[in-house]
Amino acid sequence: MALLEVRNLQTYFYTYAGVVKAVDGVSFSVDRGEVLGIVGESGSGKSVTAMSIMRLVQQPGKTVGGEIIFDGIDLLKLSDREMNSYRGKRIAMVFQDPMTSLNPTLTVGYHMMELLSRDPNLKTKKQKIDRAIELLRAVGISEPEKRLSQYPYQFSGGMRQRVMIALAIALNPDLLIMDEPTTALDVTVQAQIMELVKEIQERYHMAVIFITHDLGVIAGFADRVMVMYAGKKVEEGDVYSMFEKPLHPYTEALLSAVPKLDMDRSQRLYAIPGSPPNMIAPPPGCRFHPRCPYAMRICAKKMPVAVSTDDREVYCWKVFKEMGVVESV
Amino acid sequence: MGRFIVRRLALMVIALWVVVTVTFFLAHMIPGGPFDREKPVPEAIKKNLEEKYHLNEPMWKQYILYLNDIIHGDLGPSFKYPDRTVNDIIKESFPVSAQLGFWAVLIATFVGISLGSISALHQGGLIDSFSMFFAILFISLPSFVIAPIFQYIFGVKLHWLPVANWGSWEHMILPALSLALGPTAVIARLTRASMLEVLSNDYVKAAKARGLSGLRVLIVYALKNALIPVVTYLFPLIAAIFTGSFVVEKIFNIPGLGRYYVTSIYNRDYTVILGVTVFYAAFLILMNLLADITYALLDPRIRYE
Amino acid sequence: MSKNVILKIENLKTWFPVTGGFPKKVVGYVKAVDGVSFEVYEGETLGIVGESGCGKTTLGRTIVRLYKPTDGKIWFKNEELTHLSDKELLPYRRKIQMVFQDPYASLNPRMTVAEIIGEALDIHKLYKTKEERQERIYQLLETVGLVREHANRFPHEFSGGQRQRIGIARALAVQPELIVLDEPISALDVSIQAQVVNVLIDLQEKYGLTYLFIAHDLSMVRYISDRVIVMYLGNVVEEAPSRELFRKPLHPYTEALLSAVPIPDPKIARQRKRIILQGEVPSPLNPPPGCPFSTRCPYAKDICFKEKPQLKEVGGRKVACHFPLE
Amino acid sequence: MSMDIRVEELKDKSLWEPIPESEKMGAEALTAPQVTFWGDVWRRFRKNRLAVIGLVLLVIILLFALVGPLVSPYPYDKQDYNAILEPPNFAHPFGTDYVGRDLFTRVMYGARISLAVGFLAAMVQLVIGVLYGGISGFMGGKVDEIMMRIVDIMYAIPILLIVILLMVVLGPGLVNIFLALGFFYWLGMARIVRSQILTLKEEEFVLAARVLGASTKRLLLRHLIPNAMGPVIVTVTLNIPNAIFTEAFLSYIGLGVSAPMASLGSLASDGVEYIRTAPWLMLFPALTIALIALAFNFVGDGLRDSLDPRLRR
Repeated sequence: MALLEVRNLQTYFYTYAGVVKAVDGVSFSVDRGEVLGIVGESGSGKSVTAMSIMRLVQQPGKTVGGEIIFDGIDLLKLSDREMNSYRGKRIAMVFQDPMTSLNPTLTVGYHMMELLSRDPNLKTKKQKIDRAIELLRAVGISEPEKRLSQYPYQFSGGMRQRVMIALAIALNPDLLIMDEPTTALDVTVQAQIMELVKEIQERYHMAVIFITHDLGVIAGFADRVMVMYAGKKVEEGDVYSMFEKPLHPYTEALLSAVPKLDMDRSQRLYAIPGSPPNMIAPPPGCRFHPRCPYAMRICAKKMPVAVSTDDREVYCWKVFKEMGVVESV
Repeated sequence: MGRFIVRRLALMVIALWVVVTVTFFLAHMIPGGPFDREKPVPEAIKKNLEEKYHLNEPMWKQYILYLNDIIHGDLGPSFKYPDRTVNDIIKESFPVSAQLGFWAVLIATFVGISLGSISALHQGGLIDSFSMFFAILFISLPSFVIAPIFQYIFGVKLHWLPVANWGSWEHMILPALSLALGPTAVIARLTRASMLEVLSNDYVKAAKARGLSGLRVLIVYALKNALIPVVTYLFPLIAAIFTGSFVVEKIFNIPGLGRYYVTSIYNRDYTVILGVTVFYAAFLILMNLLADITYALLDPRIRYE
Repeated sequence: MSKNVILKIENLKTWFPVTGGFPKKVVGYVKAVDGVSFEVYEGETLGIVGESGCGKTTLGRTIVRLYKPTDGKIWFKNEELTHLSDKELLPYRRKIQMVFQDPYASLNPRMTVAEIIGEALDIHKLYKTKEERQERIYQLLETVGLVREHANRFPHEFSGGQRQRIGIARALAVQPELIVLDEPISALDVSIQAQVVNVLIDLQEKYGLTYLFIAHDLSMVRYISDRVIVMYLGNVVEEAPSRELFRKPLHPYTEALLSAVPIPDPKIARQRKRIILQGEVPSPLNPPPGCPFSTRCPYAKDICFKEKPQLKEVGGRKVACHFPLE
Repeated sequence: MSMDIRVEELKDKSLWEPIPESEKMGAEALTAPQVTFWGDVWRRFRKNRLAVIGLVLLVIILLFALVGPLVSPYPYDKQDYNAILEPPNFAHPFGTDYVGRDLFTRVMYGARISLAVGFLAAMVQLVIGVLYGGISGFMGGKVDEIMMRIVDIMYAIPILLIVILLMVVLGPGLVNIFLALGFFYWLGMARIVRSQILTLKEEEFVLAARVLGASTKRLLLRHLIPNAMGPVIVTVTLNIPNAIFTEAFLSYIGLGVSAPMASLGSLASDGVEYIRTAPWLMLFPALTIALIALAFNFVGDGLRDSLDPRLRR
C-alpha cells in the first residue's frame, strides 16, 4: 500500500473576483522511500497541493473535495488536534523562502528545542541539546553548539535552509514535503542543498514530495515526476521515460523551452505562445488547448481523460487519439 | 543595542532642551504675561518673580539660570498663589493623575490587544466586524465627549457610579474608561493589522507545519511578533491618555495635575503653565525613551546591533 | 562579426559607503564592483554571469550611469562617459539603454503603455507631429509582438512576458546601439522565457544591436551569448568565448558554477560528478585579502590567500587565477 | 472522474480535426475590460459599505456646515430671552442655550470651524509635509540626514503641550489655532512621504526613466509623486479627525475661538455645566464632532483598503 494516496483533491479559493480552482481534481500516490517530483509553473497549483496535504490552506482557500489517505487514514477526516499530531512527526515540510521561514525573534536553538520536546525519547534537557547539535551537524552546520544560541538573521540563506531541513527531519517523519526549497538560493548553494537533501533521503529512507518549477532540479533526484498545469495533473510517470519522451504537449514544450547543452542560437527555442490561463475563468476542455500547437476541436470541448500505460499517465486527447482508441470505437 | 539607546538618549536630551528653550522664550513673549515688566503687579509677587527669574539680569543670563534651575528640578513659584511652588503642586496632584493614567493605559493595552488579536484570528467573521465597527466608532469620539456621556448615563441617569469627585475605586471607573476607550480602539486596530500581517508570514506557516500546538503558535509566533509594532504606539498612547486627562479630570472634578493645568490656563497662571508644561514634556519624552527601549528589547536585530 | 569596440570598461570600481555608529560616519565600503575591465564589440552579445552579490547588477547599472563609478573609466566608442553630467549624458542615453529584471516593477503602474513608450520619444524629441508619435508607438509594439490595441492599456493588465516585451519596446524607442539586459528573464515562468529570448534574438539580428546580457541562469547565457564574463565578489575571474568557457572552464569558480547547473536529463544528471563548493560567497564589505575565491576554492594554495591574481591572457582567453585549470 | 465520458460522444470525426488558426484566440489577447488605476480603486471603494456611508455622511456634513448657515433663520449670536434652554422642538431642532441662541445654527457654525481646521490640516500636510518629505527622500545623503533629524526631534516633543503653550502666548482665536496646528501637523506626513519616495526611487520603473534621461521634474511629477499619492491621501484623510479633535480640545479648555463665536469644542464645554438640566446642549455638538470624525475615518479606511497593493494583481 502506498504511504500517501491523494484522490481527486479539490482546493478552491473564494476570492472577491470569483472562485479560483487552484487544485481541481488531482490524484497521485507516493510510496515509502520514494521521491515524487511535482513540476509546474506559478499558478499551476503545485504548492496548494502541498498545503492541502498539510491541511494548512489559508483563507479564502478551502479543500472542498477528495481524500488524502496517509498510512491508511484519511487526513481530511481527522480533527484539528489529531491532524496536528501528524504534522512534523509523520509529515514534515520545508518551504521556499528560508529568509522568512524562521521566527526572527527566536534563536535557532529555541526552534529546535521546542520541536524536540515532542520527542518522547528525549527526556532531559541535555538529551535534547545533544540531539539538536547532532541534527545541525547532520545538515552540515559547523560549530552547532555556538549556532544554537544565534538568531536567524545571523544565518545566511543557505544556512537557514539547512536549519529548516534539520527541523523537518528532527522527529523522523515518514514523508517530507519540500516546496521549492532551492528556488530562492544561488546556483552553488542550490547544489549544496540538493546534495544534502539526497543524502538525507537516502540515509533515512524517507518518502519525499519535491515541488519545483525547474525540470533540471528534479531530473537528478526524483523517481517519478508529476506535471501540473492550471490546477490539473497533465502527466505523470517514471522520471527516465518522461524526460526521454514527454507525451503531453505541455511537458514537451517545457523541455524544449530551455536550451540543451549542445544548442546554439542558430536553433530557435520553442516558445509556448500566450500566457498561463486566468484561473477565475479557465478555458473549457483541456486547460492547455489555447496554447497547444496540436489542439483539436475536442480539446476545446471536453476535459481529456486519463490515458495510462504501465509507467505513465497522460491527460491529453492527442495521446488518446494516437493510442488508437478512437479508431477502435 | 548600546548604540541604539545612546542615539535615542541624545535625541531625548535635545528634545527636552528644545522644549525648555521654546517655553522660556515663549513665556517672555507673552504680552501682559508674568515677565512683562510694563505691567502693574503686586509688589510681593514682583519681587518674588524678579528674584526667582533673575529679571534684572540680561536675557541670556536669565536663560542660563533658568536652565540651571530646571536641571535641578526647580520649576519655580506660582504666579497666582505666591506661597505655592509648581513643585508643590506637582508633588500633590501628579500621583492622582498617574494613578488614573496607569489604569487607563492598563485597560487600553489589555483590552485593545485582546480584541485586536481575537478579531485577527476571526478575520471577516462576526466578532471581527463587530469589534472593528466599535473601534472606528470610539476612535471618532474624543474623551471630552465620552466623559460627559458616561457621566450622564451611568452617573446621572442610572446612578450606578458616582457622578464626579475622587476617593474610592468607584470614582475611578468612569474617568479611567473615558480615557481608555479611544486608545483601546486604536490599539485594537493596530494589533489586528499587525497580527494579520504576522499570521500571513512564512514562519507562522512553518511553525504550524511542524505541528506546534495552536496556542503556542499563537503566543510565541504570532502575538509576540505582532506586538512589536504595537509597542511603538505605547508612547503616543501614554501621551494621549495624559493630555486626555486634562479635560477628563476637569469634568469629573478630580484633583489631578491635569485639572490644575487647565485651571491655570483659565486663570492665566503663567508660571504654573510653564512649569507643568516642562514637567509633562519631560515625563512624556521619558516615556518615549522607555517605549523605544522596550521595542529594542523585543527585536533581536536591534538588540544585537 | 566586426571587431569594433563599442564599449570599453577600464578598471571600474563602484563602492557603496556603509555608515554606522553615533554620530554617523563611514565605517567601510561595499566593494560591489572592484576593478573590472573588459571590452564589448559591436553586434555581439556579451554574457555576464555570477551569483547574487557578485556585482553584476551594479556593473550594469554603473555602465548606464545609474550609479556614479568610484574609480575607473567607461568609454562608449570614443567618448568617455565616466564623469559626464546628467545633461551631457543625454545624447548617450539614446545610445545605451537598459531592460530590467522585474516585469512587475519596471513599468509605472499609473501610465498606459502608450505613455510609457511615448515618454522615451518625448524626452529625446523623436517626432514632429502627434500622429508620428502615435504611429511610432504602434510600430514599436508590433516589433515586440504586441498589437496596437494594447497601447491604451495599463501594465497590470498584461502578463509577465508581455510586460517584459513592453520594457524592451521602451528601450528600443530611442533606437539604441547597446542594450544592457539585467536578468531580463529570471523573473519569468519557464514557458515564457523562450518568448522573450526569441524576441531579443530577432531584434538583435534586425537592428544590429549589441547586448550585455546579465544573468545567473548559465544555460540561457551559454545559448544567447558570444562571449561570457564570469564575476565573483566584484571581480572578473574569467572571460572567454561562450563555447570554450562551457567546454573547458579555466577558473575553479567557473568550473564549480558549471557543475552546479541543474541538467534536465536524469541520466546525465545522475552520472556527472558535481563539484560542491563549501560555504557561501563572503561579504563584499570585507572581501578576503588574496584571491576573492580563495576561501571556497578546492585547489587554493598559500599564495592564493596572500596575493590577488590579475586577469591575464591564457591562450586567447582571460582568467584571474594563480593556478588555472589545465 | 475521468470515466464519465460516453464513447458515443467521441465518435464525431470533426472533433478530431485540428482547430484552424483562424479560430484560435490571439495569443496576446487581453480579455478583461480596460480599467485605470483610480477606476479600479473607485470600483473597490464602492463595494465597501462603510466607506460609501462615510462618503455620503461627509457630503451631508459639508452641506450642513457650508449651506446650512445661509438658510438658517437665526444668526448664531442672536439671543432670545423668551426661548431659554428650550429642548429640541420644531422651531429649534437642537434646542436653545442658556441665552436663547438656536443651537442648530450654532452647531452649523461650529461644524464650519471644524471643517476649516480639517481642511487646513490637510493643506499643511499636503503642502509642507509632502514637500519636506519629498525633498528629503529625493535628495538623500546629507540633506536627508539633517532634515530627518529635525523631524525626529520635533516628533519626540509632545506636540499638544507646545500647541497649548503657543495658544497661551498667541491668545485665543481661530487664526492662532491655524498657526499653532500648522507648525506641527506636517511631521508625520513628511516621514511617510520620505519613506515612500525612498522606496520608489529604487523601483525599476524609476530607474528606467532615469536611463532614458528623464529630468528631475519629470521624475517627480510623472513617476514619484503619482505613485506616492495613495498612502498620502489615506494619511491625510485619517489625520483630519485628529486636527479637528485638537481644535475642539483647545476650545474646550478655553484656548479656542472666543465668544460669541462657537466651535464644537466650546459648545460641548459650555454644555457640560447643563448636563443634568439640558443634556442636549452637550449632546448635539459632541455628536456632530463624532459624526465628522466617523465620516473621515470610514472614508480613510475605505481608501486604504481599496489602495492596498496586496489586493491587486
